Amino acid sequence: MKFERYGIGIARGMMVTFKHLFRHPTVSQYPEQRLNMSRRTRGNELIWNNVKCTGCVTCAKSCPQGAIHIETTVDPATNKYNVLKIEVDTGYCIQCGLCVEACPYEAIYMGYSVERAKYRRGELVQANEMLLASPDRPASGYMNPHIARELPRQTLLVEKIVEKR
Amino acid sequence: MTIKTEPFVINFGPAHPSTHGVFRMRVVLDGEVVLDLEPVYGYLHRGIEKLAEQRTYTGIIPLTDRLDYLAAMSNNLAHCIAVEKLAGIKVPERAEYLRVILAELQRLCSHLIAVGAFLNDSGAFMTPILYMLREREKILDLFEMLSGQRLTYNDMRPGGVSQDAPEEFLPALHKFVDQMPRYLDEYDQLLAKNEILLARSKGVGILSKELAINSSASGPVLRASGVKWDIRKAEPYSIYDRFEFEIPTGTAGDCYDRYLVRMLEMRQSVRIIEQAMKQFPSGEYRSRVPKLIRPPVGEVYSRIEAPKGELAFYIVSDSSIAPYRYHIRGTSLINLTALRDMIVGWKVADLIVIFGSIDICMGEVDR
Amino acid sequence: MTVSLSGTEVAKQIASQFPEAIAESSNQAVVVKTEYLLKVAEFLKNSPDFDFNYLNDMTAADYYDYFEVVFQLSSLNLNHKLMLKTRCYERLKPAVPSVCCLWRGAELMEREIYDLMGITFTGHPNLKRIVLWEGFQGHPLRKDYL
Amino acid sequence: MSSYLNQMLLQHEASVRVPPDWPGGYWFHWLFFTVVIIAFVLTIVMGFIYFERRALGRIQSRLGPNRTGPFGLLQPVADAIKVLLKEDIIPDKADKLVHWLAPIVAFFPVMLIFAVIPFQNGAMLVDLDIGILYIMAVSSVSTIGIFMAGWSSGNKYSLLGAMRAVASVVSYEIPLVLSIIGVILLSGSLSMNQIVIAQNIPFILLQPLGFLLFFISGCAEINRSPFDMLEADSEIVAGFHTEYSGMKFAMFYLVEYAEALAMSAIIATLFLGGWRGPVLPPWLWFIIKIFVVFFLMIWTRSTLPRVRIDQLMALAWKGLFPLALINLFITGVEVLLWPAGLPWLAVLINIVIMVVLLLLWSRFFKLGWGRVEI
Repeated sequence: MKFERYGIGIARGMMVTFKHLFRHPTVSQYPEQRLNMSRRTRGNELIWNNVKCTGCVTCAKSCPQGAIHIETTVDPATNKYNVLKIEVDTGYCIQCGLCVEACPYEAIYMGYSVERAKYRRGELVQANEMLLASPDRPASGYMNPHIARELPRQTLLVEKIVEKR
Repeated sequence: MTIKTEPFVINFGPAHPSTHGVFRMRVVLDGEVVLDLEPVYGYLHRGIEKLAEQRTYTGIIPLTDRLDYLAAMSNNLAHCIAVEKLAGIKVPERAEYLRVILAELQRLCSHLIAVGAFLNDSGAFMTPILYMLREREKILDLFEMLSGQRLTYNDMRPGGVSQDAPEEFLPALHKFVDQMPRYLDEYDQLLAKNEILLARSKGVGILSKELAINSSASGPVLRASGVKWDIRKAEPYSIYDRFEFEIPTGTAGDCYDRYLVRMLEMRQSVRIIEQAMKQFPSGEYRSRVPKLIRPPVGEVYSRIEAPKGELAFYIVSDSSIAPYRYHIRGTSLINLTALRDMIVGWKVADLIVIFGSIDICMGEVDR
Repeated sequence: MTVSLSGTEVAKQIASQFPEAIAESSNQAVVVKTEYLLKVAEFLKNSPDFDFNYLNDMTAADYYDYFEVVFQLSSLNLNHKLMLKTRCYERLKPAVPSVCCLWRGAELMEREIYDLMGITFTGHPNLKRIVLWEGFQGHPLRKDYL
Repeated sequence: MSSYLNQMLLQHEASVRVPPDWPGGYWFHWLFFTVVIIAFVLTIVMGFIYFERRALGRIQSRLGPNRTGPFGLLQPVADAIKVLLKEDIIPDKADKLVHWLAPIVAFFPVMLIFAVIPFQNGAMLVDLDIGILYIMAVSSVSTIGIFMAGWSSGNKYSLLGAMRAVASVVSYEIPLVLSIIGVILLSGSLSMNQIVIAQNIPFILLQPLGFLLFFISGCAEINRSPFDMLEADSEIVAGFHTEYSGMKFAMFYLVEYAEALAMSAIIATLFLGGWRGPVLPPWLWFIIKIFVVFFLMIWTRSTLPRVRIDQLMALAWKGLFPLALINLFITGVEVLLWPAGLPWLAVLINIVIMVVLLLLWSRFFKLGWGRVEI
């Protein structure tokens, strides 16, 4: 005799939902209660290091979206490139991180912050000094383990939910 | 007295709550019974195959993320394996294990969404999908820790993975794998034997074994019809030949079997991850590969078992930095071949359940 | 482990049945003439030695002089696979016989090829554009599409 | 409609028991309870909306609304304001008059139900001798409103939803009424107040099967999950109110919850002993019982998948209808055998009979597994 049609399945299912009434909710209340993001978060902007950058445009070449625009001149005295303009259209950026990976001098990083929405399309295009790192524009540890080490540890849901099943 | 009745045409989608995106079906209804059905595709066509012809082999990886966006890791893996086969790139051990772990986590992730959405379509108001999203969230945490993104990971590269796993990855994975079987038990308890679900899905939308094979169905849809075919076993790619696992198969090929096969596959995935964790080696995570890969002239058809079925890439190379022809075997699209045969004759409510049980992702259908 | 059948070996067997059919064969693939495609496909599907009951994939590539339609066949029972190709040298109105009658799975794949590559499949039950809309000019995956 | 009911009320004026200490007599009583009922329904409906959303949230491992006001208590108010300020859209192809009339037709019968529900001993608008019959008559009228809404919207999804609503309500009316008759046999009166007074033991114990049948068919009658066929959001978008917005949508929303409130109140009155209870004041007991019944509805909603329309019909005609008849027969025999006493033995017997019958029925009766041939 199979107990497939006697309402036992329904009763067992109801028990599961009833138990959840007394468990902690999984959610967190976002603006007040913030969880730490991953140390390798690819936030929605790029950070540029003007000291390390040599203007080799490897990042612009590797960008699949063509969002990075660099203009350089050659300085004949030192035989080096001089970056006149670096312009990133973060509206085109898909946060794939290939530019960071491609850069041979570690001069470009992904941003760590994610709340960078703008009201106008034009403000998404960032250039030169706007791209530099600053306290409110921290760099993320994506592809850069030495930065990752200093960032806060990621909050994990696996560790947050500890109730026994 | 006779009452004149006539069937009426109704549009399901492209903006319908349970068409999983922008799928559209023109359905001819007689009262509640579906008389005819014509799927309309193409609302999410982005021309990925054409775009890929102008990108480097590394630059394509973000595109593959956007194919089946619920299983981006698997797509990355399929692409990377295809490119490695084409260019003859070796992959270090650690990367292989990491890839298998990620691919299996991704399978869990995708199946959780599939089962949850199926149960949601069958009317269990949001509860199962929210429970399953909770588990998916834990997996996404792990992915985020590894790659920095939660949906479009862009994590694997030809010749390995982009970054090594951080030291806190394995303990977290351990915790997750410990918890997961208990949660799966809970899901089984929640709805697997529910009488209403049985009544709704047993015997509904039967896809016979012959039709399943003939219409090139793959993945859980094929296995639910009773075909023991899994590329991980049949043609072990990566290092799948080192793990012990079973291929769960259904018997009837109805919606309930498809649901059950997914639930059982999740347990097998957990099993694979456990084994991979035990054998996890140290060492290189990425072999040295030039930035611009120029594979020799040739073609390759390489397939993997993605969560939704056989995902394959057919790449023709002309030894330049971009592929000459880049074809994607969209699993979801091909699984929809037999959609009409499965649905016609059932009611509107069954249409939704059958459609939900196939588990498609519109990004992969229209590409 | 799936055995990848050698194209030349298979070509020999096909040639014993249809001596005219093979256009070219290599270790990777068999290229058959378009007019023999259906017969060869039927032979490959029904002969017990091959038993290709599963059509993995079907696609086309544009090589300027010709279109190449590529079939990936495999057998779920014998666990082997084969790459079958056919070439279509006509550029204005390329046509290839449809294999829908053998493998239903080809239905959507052929529609997709028709849509994006512009190859007509004669005998297809419902050949119309799939991802692009009716009346779209040109076929995007052709190399001359700009 | 309402003038007819006024007439009906006037005809029954003789049978109305007005408490002697009311200063204004009949009309003051009428005014007072009309205000009380409207206030009661609106506040409890808001409470229901809040309670359902919070409970669903907790069941689904989230929090539910908690932003507006303390603990999110003002969420229903915020919802109401939002919905009332929205633009009222009437589709081009709609039948405008019917489209406008539908929410009103659906809303009023629900309010009328509360006229005969006792909040306390004798505290009700009118203690009709035929109270339960009146409820059955009035409560199914709102289906007409729902059908009008579905028909007039000019939307195929709405039409499907409306058809489903009519089909399910017509079928479920029968087991609903039949399962009440057992209660009436036990109490010997159709008046709601008398039924409550007769419940020395709550009738849920004497009529367990009747309660189950009434709960199931009541859920189907007011289209709560798992029988929410007419607004099955994953199938037919939102069913009959797909094309409604703004104020009219708010009316339907109100109807939905007021119906749930009415059904909970009826169940509380018929089976759970209404306002009777120790220590606490009677009206509080009544509200507590209403919320308990409503929690049951939330609980089933959060757990169970939806049944299909033909399974819904099959369940009504093959499952609930025969069971209700058998229940009626058994109750009749019991009332004849023990006209005065032996209630605790009857409780035991009835529970045993319920278990046996349910097992038998689940053995014979099979939902689904079938394909419609065309």
